[in-house]
Amino acid sequence: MQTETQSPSTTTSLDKQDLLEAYRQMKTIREFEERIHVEFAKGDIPGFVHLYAGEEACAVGVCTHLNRGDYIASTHRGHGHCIAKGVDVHGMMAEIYGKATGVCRGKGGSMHIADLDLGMMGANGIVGGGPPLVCGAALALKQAGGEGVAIAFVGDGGSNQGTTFESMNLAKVWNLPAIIVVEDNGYAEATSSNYTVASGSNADRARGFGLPAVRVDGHDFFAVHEAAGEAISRARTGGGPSLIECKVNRYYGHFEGDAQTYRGPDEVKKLRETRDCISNFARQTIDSGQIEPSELEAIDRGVMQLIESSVAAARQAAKPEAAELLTDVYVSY
Amino acid sequence: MQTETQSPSTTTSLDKQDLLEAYRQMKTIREFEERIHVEFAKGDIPGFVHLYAGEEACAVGVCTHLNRGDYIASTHRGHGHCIAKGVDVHGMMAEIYGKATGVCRGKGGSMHIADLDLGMMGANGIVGGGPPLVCGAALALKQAGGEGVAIAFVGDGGSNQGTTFESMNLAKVWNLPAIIVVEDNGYAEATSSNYTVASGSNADRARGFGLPAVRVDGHDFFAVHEAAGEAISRARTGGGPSLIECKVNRYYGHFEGDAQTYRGPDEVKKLRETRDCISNFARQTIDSGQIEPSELEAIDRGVMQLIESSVAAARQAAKPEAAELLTDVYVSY
Amino acid sequence: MARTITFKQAINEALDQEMGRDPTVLVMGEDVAGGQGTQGEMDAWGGVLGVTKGLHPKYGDRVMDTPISESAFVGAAIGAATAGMRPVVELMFNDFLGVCFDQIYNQAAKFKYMFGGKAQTPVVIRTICGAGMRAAAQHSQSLYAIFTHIPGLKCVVPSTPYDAKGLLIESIRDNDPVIYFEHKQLYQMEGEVPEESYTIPMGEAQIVREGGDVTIVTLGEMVHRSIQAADELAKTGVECEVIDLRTTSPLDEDSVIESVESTGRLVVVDEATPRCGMATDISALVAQKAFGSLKSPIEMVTAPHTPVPFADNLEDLYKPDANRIAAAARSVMEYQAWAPASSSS
Amino acid sequence: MARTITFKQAINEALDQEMGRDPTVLVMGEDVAGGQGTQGEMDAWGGVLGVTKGLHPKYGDRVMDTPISESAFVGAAIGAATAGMRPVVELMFNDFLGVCFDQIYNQAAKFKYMFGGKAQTPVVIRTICGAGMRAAAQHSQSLYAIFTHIPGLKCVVPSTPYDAKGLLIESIRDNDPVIYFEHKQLYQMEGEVPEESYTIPMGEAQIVREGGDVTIVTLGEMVHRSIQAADELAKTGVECEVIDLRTTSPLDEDSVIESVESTGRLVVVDEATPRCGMATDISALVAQKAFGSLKSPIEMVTAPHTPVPFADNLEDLYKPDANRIAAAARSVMEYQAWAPASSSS
Ligand SMILES: Cc1ncc(C[n+]2csc(CCOP(=O)(O)OP(=O)(O)O)c2C)c(N)n1
Ligand SMILES: Cc1ncc(C[n+]2csc(CCOP(=O)(O)OP(=O)(O)O)c2C)c(N)n1
Ligand SMILES: [Mg+2]
Ligand SMILES: [Mg+2]
Repeated sequence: MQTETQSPSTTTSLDKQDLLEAYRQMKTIREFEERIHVEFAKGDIPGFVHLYAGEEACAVGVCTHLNRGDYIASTHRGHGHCIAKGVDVHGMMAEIYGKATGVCRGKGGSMHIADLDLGMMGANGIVGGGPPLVCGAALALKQAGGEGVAIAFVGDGGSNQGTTFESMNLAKVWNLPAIIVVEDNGYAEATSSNYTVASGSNADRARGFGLPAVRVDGHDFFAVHEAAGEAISRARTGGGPSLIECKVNRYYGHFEGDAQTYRGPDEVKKLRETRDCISNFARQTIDSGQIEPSELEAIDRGVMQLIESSVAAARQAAKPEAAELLTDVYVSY
Repeated sequence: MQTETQSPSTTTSLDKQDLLEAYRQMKTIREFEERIHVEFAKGDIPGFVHLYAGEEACAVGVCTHLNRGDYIASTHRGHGHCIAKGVDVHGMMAEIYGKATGVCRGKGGSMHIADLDLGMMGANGIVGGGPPLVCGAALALKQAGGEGVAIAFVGDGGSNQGTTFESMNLAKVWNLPAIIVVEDNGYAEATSSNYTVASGSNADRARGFGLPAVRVDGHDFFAVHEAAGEAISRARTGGGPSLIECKVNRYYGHFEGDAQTYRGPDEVKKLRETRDCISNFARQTIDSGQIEPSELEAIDRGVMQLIESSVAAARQAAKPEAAELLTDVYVSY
Repeated sequence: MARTITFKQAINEALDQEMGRDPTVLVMGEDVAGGQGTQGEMDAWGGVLGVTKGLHPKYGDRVMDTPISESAFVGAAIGAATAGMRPVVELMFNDFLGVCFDQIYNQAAKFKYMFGGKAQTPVVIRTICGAGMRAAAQHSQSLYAIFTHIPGLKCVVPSTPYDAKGLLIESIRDNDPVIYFEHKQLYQMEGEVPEESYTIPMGEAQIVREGGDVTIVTLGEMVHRSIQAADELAKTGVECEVIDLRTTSPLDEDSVIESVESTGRLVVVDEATPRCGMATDISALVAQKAFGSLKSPIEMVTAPHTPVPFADNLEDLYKPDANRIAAAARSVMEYQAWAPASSSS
Repeated sequence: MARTITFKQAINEALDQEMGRDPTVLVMGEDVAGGQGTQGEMDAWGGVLGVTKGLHPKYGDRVMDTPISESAFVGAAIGAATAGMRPVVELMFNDFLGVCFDQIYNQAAKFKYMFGGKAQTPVVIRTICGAGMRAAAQHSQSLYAIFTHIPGLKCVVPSTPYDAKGLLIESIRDNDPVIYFEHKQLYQMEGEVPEESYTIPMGEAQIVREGGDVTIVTLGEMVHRSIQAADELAKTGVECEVIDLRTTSPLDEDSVIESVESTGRLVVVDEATPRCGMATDISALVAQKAFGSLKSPIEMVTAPHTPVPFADNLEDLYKPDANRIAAAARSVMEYQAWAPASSSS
């Protein structure tokens, strides 16, 4: 696959508070996922769980630019996007455990975490389900006349779903403030994106629809942040849709329980050592003197406490009442 | 819309018989459609009828390269593709009249004319329905190990259906002997392709998927024929899928009964005078001395007789037996 | 209310009045205006059969033509609904649900439940259904059973201009996703329709004809054929009560059950195919909840288990007509229970 | 036939034997091999739950991984079928029908009819259905009613390893499009399965338990819960006849009707949602064709009209269980007709 990846840049509009906040969010996602990996192995977590560990720079690099009134739609691998858009970590953990205290009161689970009030339109169990919905959110924002944007995250696999192509076209035809962020983590389940993405480049495809498109290193928070900044300000000022392709990797299997025999030996080990978005972010910001190690350690402690307490609370929380089976189907019926 | 149209060329691999046959087919399609236009106005023909008049060079320019064992899938505007692939004109006319002597025994009608034995996979009432089916035919041909090709015709409107994009991608991933021919006749019903086709170019989109793609003047039989020849021989020799975008025009409304107020004044009149594929073909081949006017006149007479007799026969033919309502649902049930 | 307009005009008027009343109401679909990007007129079509004509000149960019990308624009209507709009999106023919169904039944229908109540999707999907126009197998289906099967969706199938307007306004104001079916053979039907805005509640069937002998439950165009059959039967002294369901989801179970309790006989008439359809749905409801009142087998009059044929004579045979409906009603009248049937275990 | 294998192995064996026997049989779908284009192993997955594992090493490029483009590859399977192949395509979960439904019900299902008999589409669409795995609303549905509603399709819902193998081989050899449903909760079920190839005809239900008091008609995983309920009831002297439909289209009407004629009582058990589903389909059939034999109302035991919830306690409540089935059977046993019910008009 040709690498037209932009050379990472640390020159950035971010002030110190922004950097610390970005770190906190990436770290929160990472520890959230690492912990779920552990709890799932114990058998405490039901259903299909898809972990985002390794891809944190994508969600945070993009969402750092967003306001509460902006929208995002996510995928089955949605925990990172939810946290980056501000969804409550306790509520998310409880949801993944299927408890009444979950953001969806235990009725949705990992694949359906959403919080419309925060502009989080939902993780989605349907690959490619998000882009059309994001066109709609973008349309609503455009009709409202403000500067809102809506962003659809899709994977390399989802980039082959007709809904994604149709949405690129519709967003361009209607000149919507919509952005598609393709997270190409190399695999759709056990199949390589080298195999399934004809031409190998979602950026090239998007240009075919007339969308400005770039491919960036999804491990590099600053590269993602810069590309997202350009696309988002273009969208906010009436410049229409764009696509950002993030080349990245996932640290765990497609879902928990995946033996991953389709991956090369030590593939993940090497990645963690050399391309980890969080350690690279820490190194870059410390080397540049922008941040003190102690400041990051303080954040780490807070994150660990948050995750710990969220798991403890989720474990103790009650399951939904039996009556919940029949509620929330309709507003009125 | 930028015009990257190839300059038409009359230098061609076609010998005289080929040219006369191509003319005969284009003329047959034209007279078939002109006559249906007249009969429909009389109220003799039921349902939705979409006429291909004006686009003959596309169907014939492509299908001239095909053998019986090759496949094509068509659209709701399918009469031209059917005739070009060799479907019986009497059977087609009878089908359009809903008679038992129709190719589909009166059960399909204009939008569902098919003849699998001739590799004609069917007109299709679903816009974008054909490309996936053509991927399948191409797969079957590839598995069979021969040199067969399968071709999907789609309109500019159909080029925006997710199935078309997915099929381009799948054909490339599987390296199928499949070709997509986009007939951009300027409109999808009453909406311009300038509006609905983001980037304005299906050739650009196809390149985004890694498909070789060209845009040609769909009024120019020789330009279409040449582009199709390249794509088809590439496919026959294992070179995989391509896309050909034909810029063309339709002479009648979207369907019979369309008042066409969305078209410019005299738009069609000018087209008939200046861009008519059949008169241009005649002029070019006569001027170049390849063909005598008298030879074309002889073909014209034969065509008129064929159409006349097909209408007379269709009018007289019996409707399907009542029992036909319940047959042909399953092979066995 | 002396004014008479067509079914088509009633729908157009409902859209016009709601767009005028509520700026969040948007109309989108293929050629709902028509003429976008062309040399000719805008609003050239107003939808394939002209139902939305006149809205674009009046409401401008709140009436949006779309590419032929149903998944994207139906999904966009759904997404916009969750973001505060009230889109009315046109899926030209219900036969095309297959290219956008996921957005309807996995997304719109399930958001509220999956999200623990924290979502609202006030979208209306208008779509043409029904046979009779010689439009063949892919443009003539009646697929409301598929949507009725899906929890989270509401299904509206109006049979008169009056109901068309009142139910469409109700659908637009309703906060759940609604699929609104317009039978193509009804567009030219005329009827009295008040000029002012009004609503008809969901889940209220209408007794369009009273009678004590046989209950005929039906919907859409079949309502009129059922009344025709009932009028014929009346001449022979058989009085049928004809119930127009108007909405299949929610369903007015009570009206159906009460009627059968008084007549003891049920014929269900549906233009759709027979398996897992509305005819079986109503039959099962009655066999479970009004069994004690039933004096005879429940008869279903539906299309056969076949696609819709093109040839006019076959298509006419495909659709239930007054004769078949009357025959079914006669057969339930003539039924004589044998001994075993009348003894309870 | 002493050999015991799982439901999953039975399906794999059927595919293997048919691929070995007929070179036109192809297998395609997402990760049906797995590992395409990766650094690691090919055949890494054999489908999301490993059902097709081992086929790619044996049959090479006749087992094809696909992009996540269901419309394209399901449509490709259908197109290949019309061109002489016998593709078995995997639609991972039946919940995903929404992104490829058009190719199934407007194309494959209608070709033969629209083309006046001049087409044949021997494609099999394998797909996972059913709740119970905590997979939530978009991965747990049972949508066979939607396919059963569509003329031109055949629907197979096996309940045992033996049936899974015989019905899959039959489906592959069948010349019509077949949707083959694999309930995820049955994959680990063990049962005796002959090693040699065999077929089970379409449209033949099986009486899996005999009894003279109540007929229980069911399918898929619910067959086992129904037997459980029947065994419980037997202890109280109530003998239930349990009928496993095995295929919903074609439907074995006779077995259902004959059984109800002998028991006079019917309970229909279906895991799917209640509206326009198989439960209503069977109820209506009996209310029309075996009414004279019915001694009590027809009871339906189904999921509620809701999406499938995630929380384990709610999902367990969602699915019909032996207790609810037994309660329904008891209620039809205890039903006492009042005077009006037992007098025929
Ligand atoms: C329409 C649809 N098809 C298939 C699936 C099954 N599925 C779930 S995730 C997945 C792979 C997605 O790959 P990608 O888009 O690259 O996202 P990633 O898992 O790599 O984050 C598949 C095939 C689905 N959920 N929806
Ligand atoms: C999935 C689907 N959506 C919409 C339609 C209605 N429709 C039939 S033809 C047509 C326009 C097609 O335009 P184009 O593809 O350019 O073909 P043309 O008519 O110009 O030949 C539309 C919208 C349909 N038949 N199928
Ligand atoms: Mg991926
Ligand atoms: Mg066109």
